[in-house]
Amino acid sequence: MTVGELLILLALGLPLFAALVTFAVGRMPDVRETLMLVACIALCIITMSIFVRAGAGDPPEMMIAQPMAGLEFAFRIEPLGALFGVMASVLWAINSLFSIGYMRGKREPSQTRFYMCFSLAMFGVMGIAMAANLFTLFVFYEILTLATYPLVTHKGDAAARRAGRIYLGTLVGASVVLFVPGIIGVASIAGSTTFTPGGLLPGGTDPAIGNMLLLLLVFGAAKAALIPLHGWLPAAMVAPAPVSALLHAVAVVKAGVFTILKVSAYIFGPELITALPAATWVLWVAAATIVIASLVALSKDDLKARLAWSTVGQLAYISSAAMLPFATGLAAGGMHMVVHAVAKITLFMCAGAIYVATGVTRVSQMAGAGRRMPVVFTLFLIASLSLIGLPPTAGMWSKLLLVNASFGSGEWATAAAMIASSLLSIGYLLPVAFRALFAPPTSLAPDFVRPGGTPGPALVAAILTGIGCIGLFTGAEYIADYLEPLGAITLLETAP
Amino acid sequence: MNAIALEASFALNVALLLMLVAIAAAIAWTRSLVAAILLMGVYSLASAVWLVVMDAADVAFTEAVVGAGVSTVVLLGATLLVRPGPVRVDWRRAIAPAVLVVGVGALLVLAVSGLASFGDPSSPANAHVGRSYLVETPNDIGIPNVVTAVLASYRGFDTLGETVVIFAAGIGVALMLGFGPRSSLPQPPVQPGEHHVVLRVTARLLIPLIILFAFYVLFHGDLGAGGGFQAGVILAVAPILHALVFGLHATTAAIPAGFVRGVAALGVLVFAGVGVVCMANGGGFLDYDRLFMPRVEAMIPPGLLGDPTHSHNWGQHFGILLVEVGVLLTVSSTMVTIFYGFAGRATHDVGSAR
Amino acid sequence: MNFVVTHFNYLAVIVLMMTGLYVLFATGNLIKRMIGLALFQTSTALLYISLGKVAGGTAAIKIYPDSPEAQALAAQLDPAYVAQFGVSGVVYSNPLPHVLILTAIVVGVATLAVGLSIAVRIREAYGTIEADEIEAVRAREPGE
Amino acid sequence: MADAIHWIGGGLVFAGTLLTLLGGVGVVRFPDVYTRIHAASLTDTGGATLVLIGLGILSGFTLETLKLAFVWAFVMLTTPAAANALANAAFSAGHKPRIGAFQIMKGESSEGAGPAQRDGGVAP
Amino acid sequence: MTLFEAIYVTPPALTAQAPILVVAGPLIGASAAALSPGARTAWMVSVLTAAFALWMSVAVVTEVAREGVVDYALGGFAPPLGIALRIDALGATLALLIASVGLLGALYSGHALSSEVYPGKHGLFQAGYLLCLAGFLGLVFTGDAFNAFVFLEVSSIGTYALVAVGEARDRRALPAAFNYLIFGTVGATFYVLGVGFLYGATGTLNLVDMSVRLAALGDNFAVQAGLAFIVAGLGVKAAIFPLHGWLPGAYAGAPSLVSVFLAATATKSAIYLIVRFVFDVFPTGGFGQTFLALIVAPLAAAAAIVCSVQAIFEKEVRRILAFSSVAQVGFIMLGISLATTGGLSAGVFYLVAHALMKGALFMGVGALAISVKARTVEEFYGLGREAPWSAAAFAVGAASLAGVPLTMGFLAKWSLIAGALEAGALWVVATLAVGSLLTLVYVGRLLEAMFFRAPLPGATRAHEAPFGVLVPLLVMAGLSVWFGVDSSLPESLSRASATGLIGSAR
Repeated sequence: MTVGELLILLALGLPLFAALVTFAVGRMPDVRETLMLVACIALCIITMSIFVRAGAGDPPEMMIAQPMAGLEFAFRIEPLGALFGVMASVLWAINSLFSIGYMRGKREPSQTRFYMCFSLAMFGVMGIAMAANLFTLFVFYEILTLATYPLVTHKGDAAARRAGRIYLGTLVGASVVLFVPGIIGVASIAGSTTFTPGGLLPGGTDPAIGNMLLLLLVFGAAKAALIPLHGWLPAAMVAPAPVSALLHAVAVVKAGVFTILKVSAYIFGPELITALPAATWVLWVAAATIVIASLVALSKDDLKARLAWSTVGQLAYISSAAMLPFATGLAAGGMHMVVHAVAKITLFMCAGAIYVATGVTRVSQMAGAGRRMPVVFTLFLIASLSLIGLPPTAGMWSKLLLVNASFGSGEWATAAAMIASSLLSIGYLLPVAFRALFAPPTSLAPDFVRPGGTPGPALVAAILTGIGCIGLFTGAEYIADYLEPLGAITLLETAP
Repeated sequence: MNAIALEASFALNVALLLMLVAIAAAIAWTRSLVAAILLMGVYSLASAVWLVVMDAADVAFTEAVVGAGVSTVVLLGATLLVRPGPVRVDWRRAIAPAVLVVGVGALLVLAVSGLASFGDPSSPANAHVGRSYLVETPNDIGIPNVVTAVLASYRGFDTLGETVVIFAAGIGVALMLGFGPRSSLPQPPVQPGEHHVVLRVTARLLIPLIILFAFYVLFHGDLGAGGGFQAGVILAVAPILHALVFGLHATTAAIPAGFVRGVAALGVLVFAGVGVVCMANGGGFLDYDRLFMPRVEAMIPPGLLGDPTHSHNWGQHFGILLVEVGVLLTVSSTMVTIFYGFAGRATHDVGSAR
Repeated sequence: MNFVVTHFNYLAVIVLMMTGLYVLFATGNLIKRMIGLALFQTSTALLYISLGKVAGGTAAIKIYPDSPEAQALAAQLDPAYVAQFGVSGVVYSNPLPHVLILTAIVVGVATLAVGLSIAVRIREAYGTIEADEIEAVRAREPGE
Repeated sequence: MADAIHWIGGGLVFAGTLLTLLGGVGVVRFPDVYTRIHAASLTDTGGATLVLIGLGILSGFTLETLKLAFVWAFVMLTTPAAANALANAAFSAGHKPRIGAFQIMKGESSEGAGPAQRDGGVAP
Repeated sequence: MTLFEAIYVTPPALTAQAPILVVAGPLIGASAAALSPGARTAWMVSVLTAAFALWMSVAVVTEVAREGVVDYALGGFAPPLGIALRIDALGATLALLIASVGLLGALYSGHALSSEVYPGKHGLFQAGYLLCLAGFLGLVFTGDAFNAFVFLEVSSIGTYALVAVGEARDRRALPAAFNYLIFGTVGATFYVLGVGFLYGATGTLNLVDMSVRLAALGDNFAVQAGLAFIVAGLGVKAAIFPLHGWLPGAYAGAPSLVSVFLAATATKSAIYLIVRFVFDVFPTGGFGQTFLALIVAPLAAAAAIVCSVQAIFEKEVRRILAFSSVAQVGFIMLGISLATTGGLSAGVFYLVAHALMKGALFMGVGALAISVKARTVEEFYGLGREAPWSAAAFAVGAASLAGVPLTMGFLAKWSLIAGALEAGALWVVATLAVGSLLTLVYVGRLLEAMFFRAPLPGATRAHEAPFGVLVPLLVMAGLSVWFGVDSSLPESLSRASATGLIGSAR
């Protein structure tokens, strides 16, 4: 067994191991959580080494089984996947830290099942990141869906079960009715589903079929929450904050957009995307999604709901990036995926921290809360800036590249939508932090419901990601270069 | 097609068919179950006559024995058990079937328009395989009754299946009616039929004759109409008659139900066993030419069957006889099992003569 | 019209079969249904037999050409016909359908016996053999 | 000669069938069970006898004749016995004859009426 | 086929006779079982016979793999005079399937029967079971149209009684069995009618001979109506959509062993015969396939949708599974009616997959029903915790039914949709997609009930099924997974069947 295979097995095995351990020692919370953190750290190391190897040009590969001709169950790392893997594992580690604080702080029931599903979800994510073909990706994609279902329904009350039904119904339904036929269509045209640089489908594919397949696959990946398949995302807000963080930053939605990026880059390839009118249709849908989502977010008073809708918008950025015939779009999309992940997880952890500390969920009640917990709201401010795309945060670069790419490819509508939504996001994000931090002290400021305010681990986690938001501002160039193999053209040439 | 030959038989054929149609209409019409059942018996008898006109002697025999005999008895037994009222007729529920029937009938008429006309000797059905049976039988089998030859040798596998079907029916009836609370009959309070002196005398006289006749039919099978199946049913009549006259209790005492079931299984074993023996001697399944080992075959003096050129017919003869015996065993015992099942369910008064 | 004559047997058999089918589906009485079924099956047998009839033929039991009955039979037919369709001087009907129908009849009686035994058990379990009443009883049961 | 045999035999067969037909009419038309049984059984035996003799004459003296004789014996044995059983059953089921007066022992008049009535209801 | 050469050793003399032994073995075994004194003996006889049948059918499969088509003339008479067995790849595949399910069922019956059937009946019950086995095996092996009818009846008449025996557990088995008998017999009689017309038009009953003469015959009302009657008659047995009325009651009422065996084999063998007539007997591209495409395909599509919906609204677990069976038959027929190599092989593959998954599901229900008489979905609440192993096997079967990746069901749906895409039949793809979605809904209901719900208050606590029941159950479920990870064996078999049938164009 080569080193690469060993790495892959470890990357897959560690989350499973974590799940088993959690199940085994569920009785003893301390042991359970220590072991989980250990697994997280180890996973981070593994993914990073994979990242390095992939960058160095000998990507690990592994072939598990071949159920049918043209249907392999195999793994192969490429830059985007490696990046996704690192991002997911690191954020998972941080998120675990946060959730430990959160769950203990809120004394949530049945934490063992919670952590188990958490680890299983991470197993799914690792599989998605390293999948060598559409089939393998699909398998782990569904594992992820099923593993996160109990997390969404964690509360167990009627509302939670209803949300869970929407969640499962939308995701599974979309993948059965749209995604699977899409995969099979690809397989029956190309004879396999392997991700191949430059596009698996032959250039001469009949446009009609190409359009159909593209639409099937893009909308089949309902985790990307393009309108009209976005309904599950706000509904899933009933879940506790760490779950929301996982869903919206690390695992689920990112898996969706990641799938779309992979499909665009490795199944269709820039040329075919350029040729297909369906790409433009998707772009329009994405643009509409961006604007609509931002407007809705503006109208929401519940903080988590607001964040959720902003996520819908931000995901649409990445989806449209994947559809930009201009190959840099892919790089930009990959980069925005990471940046948004970091920023959004910070926001959610802040929201969770606020909730644990004060029990407040509505924006209108947070006026002046910043006096009591300045750190949290400062972090919130930083993350907001990153999301809006202002220096000195990483968001700036990714948005710049995105707008740039869409201009460069003459997609004015997309560009306009992005700019507009950035302005709108100023409107729905900044006031939260400002009102909390700089509002005059009033008697309305919420009190701590929990002695000691924010639990320590949660705070630490938030700080880490907050630093990440700024740190990526400097590291952006590196990421962009790392992702370069995706597109044919380098950053410098993209200037209009 | 030959005018003189056809007319007489054709007129008879038409008359009998019209008669059958009339009887069928009566069956559909009547409200009384018993009437319907007896009409079924009449229908079977009439169709048996028609079958004779159609040169299907064996089938006529079987139809008479089964349709008019066994079916009627079983139907009456069941009716006795369920004690139904008059059949209710509801016009609303009769419409859909009528439509269905008309549709299927139209399709059938369309279908028969594709068939050769009746009695045509050069029609595919009569020209191809059917004729070659007539031609080949003297060589391959060497018995006069071609129907028996085809039944027991050429298509012996079908007959094995048929035997198994009967066996399965026996199993089914035994599973349904052979067990449970009322399966064991109490001794009837009064000796049944003690005021039926005439019947008992007649029965004593008849039962041996019936058995004798059954074996006559069995052994006569390859010369004329008859064979294991008909013989089996006839043989089964003996115990049934005994039970009707002397009471089921006496009969089960003489021939226990378990024993009868065993015999049914035995019959299948005999039939299949013949096939296995043929395989053991290097032939195919049911290949009677290999029924005997070559050594035994060699011992048979040539010409013993009149025809020195086909000494292997010896094997055919014995094979056919043995499988017919197997059929006889299974059929007769299954018929008795069925009778036991229905009669055993009933209260004692079935035992008395009716 | 000629068709009606040449195919009279088939048409009559169709009428019989359809009568059986009608009886089977039109009544709710289980025993009457079994009667209809038996009628249907028997009539199907008649179709086969009609297929196997050969004009001027006799039962497929070998008789020597020089025996008196063979002579009597041959006397009614013209020699050319006998020569063409006869086997060694005698015209026989087709034995194959007879064999098939022997089997079919047996299957029919087997079905009849099993069906009636089930009907008896139904009577014992439900107290009726009318389909709609059974349905009524079932409708009252849990899990339906 | 052959013609004579043909005519005599045919005539006998025809007479037999006629007798059986009459029996059938009697079964439908006669008032009560006993007379119906009477008509059926008597004409059956008689008709069968005539038909069988006729057939025997037609077939000439061969093996067929022997078989026919056996059939005749069988009919002669069974039909009256069946008629007897039927009458017996009807009687024990309490059917009162409409024609001719004779006493029924008290107490036997009504037992197990059901099945016997069905037997009586057979005639269409 | 390497797998078989590896595991399989049979003296050549036996190999030569294997085809008939596959059929005759169970017949003899049935008589032996009927003769055997006690329940245990009968069970042993049943197991041994089934094992022998499986052994022989493996021999046949290897033979077919070597020679393509195996012919066996019975009674030493060459067809069309004599009856001949003719085993093509499809027949061999089904024989293998039926024999394996038969063996697992026989093993399973050891404990399962005792809770459902009065002990005194075991001997006869096993005999009936073996007769059904023999009937189905004969049905897929015979090369003679009328002989097929005989075996159809052998299996059916056994089945009616076996279903009715379920009245010990649930008296509704009786009317269900009666319905089944009526429908089944009408179907069989229609089949005989059809065969009669084909015989009247061709003068032969041997299928090969018949196909030759049909090709020469051209269009003829008798032939076409004959095929219509044959397909309609067999369609009753195969539970093709409007003719499926008998199925839910029968599956729901029968003893679990019988449900397992029927669900896995009965409809399948009927489908086999339909395929045999349409593609093998009738000239390729001729009336047969037109009939299939114009009449059967729409009905199958309707079944896939309508019956799935019925399953969703059904309360009883067994009836849910039964309705799903009808819907799945619709899927299979959709694949077959594409009349392309891809579609046909996909249909066959789906057929095998469905047999295995439904077998596992019904076995699972039976295993759970041993300890707790659970019937409705509510009564299944929480069984996942109380009987983990049975529930796990059930879940595997359900997953395969829903088409979860890495189960055989997924590959089946995959190849079916791929075949439809090849044939360019997009409406079939749409139907399959919607049908699968509906399937997910009721499967999800079952799994949620078993694993995510707490038992009803006052419900009897279930406990794990006995070992003798668990082993065949787990094997059956394991097969679904094994073939889901490495489908080379069923894939090659179904591929071979399809090429054999489409290729056998005369």
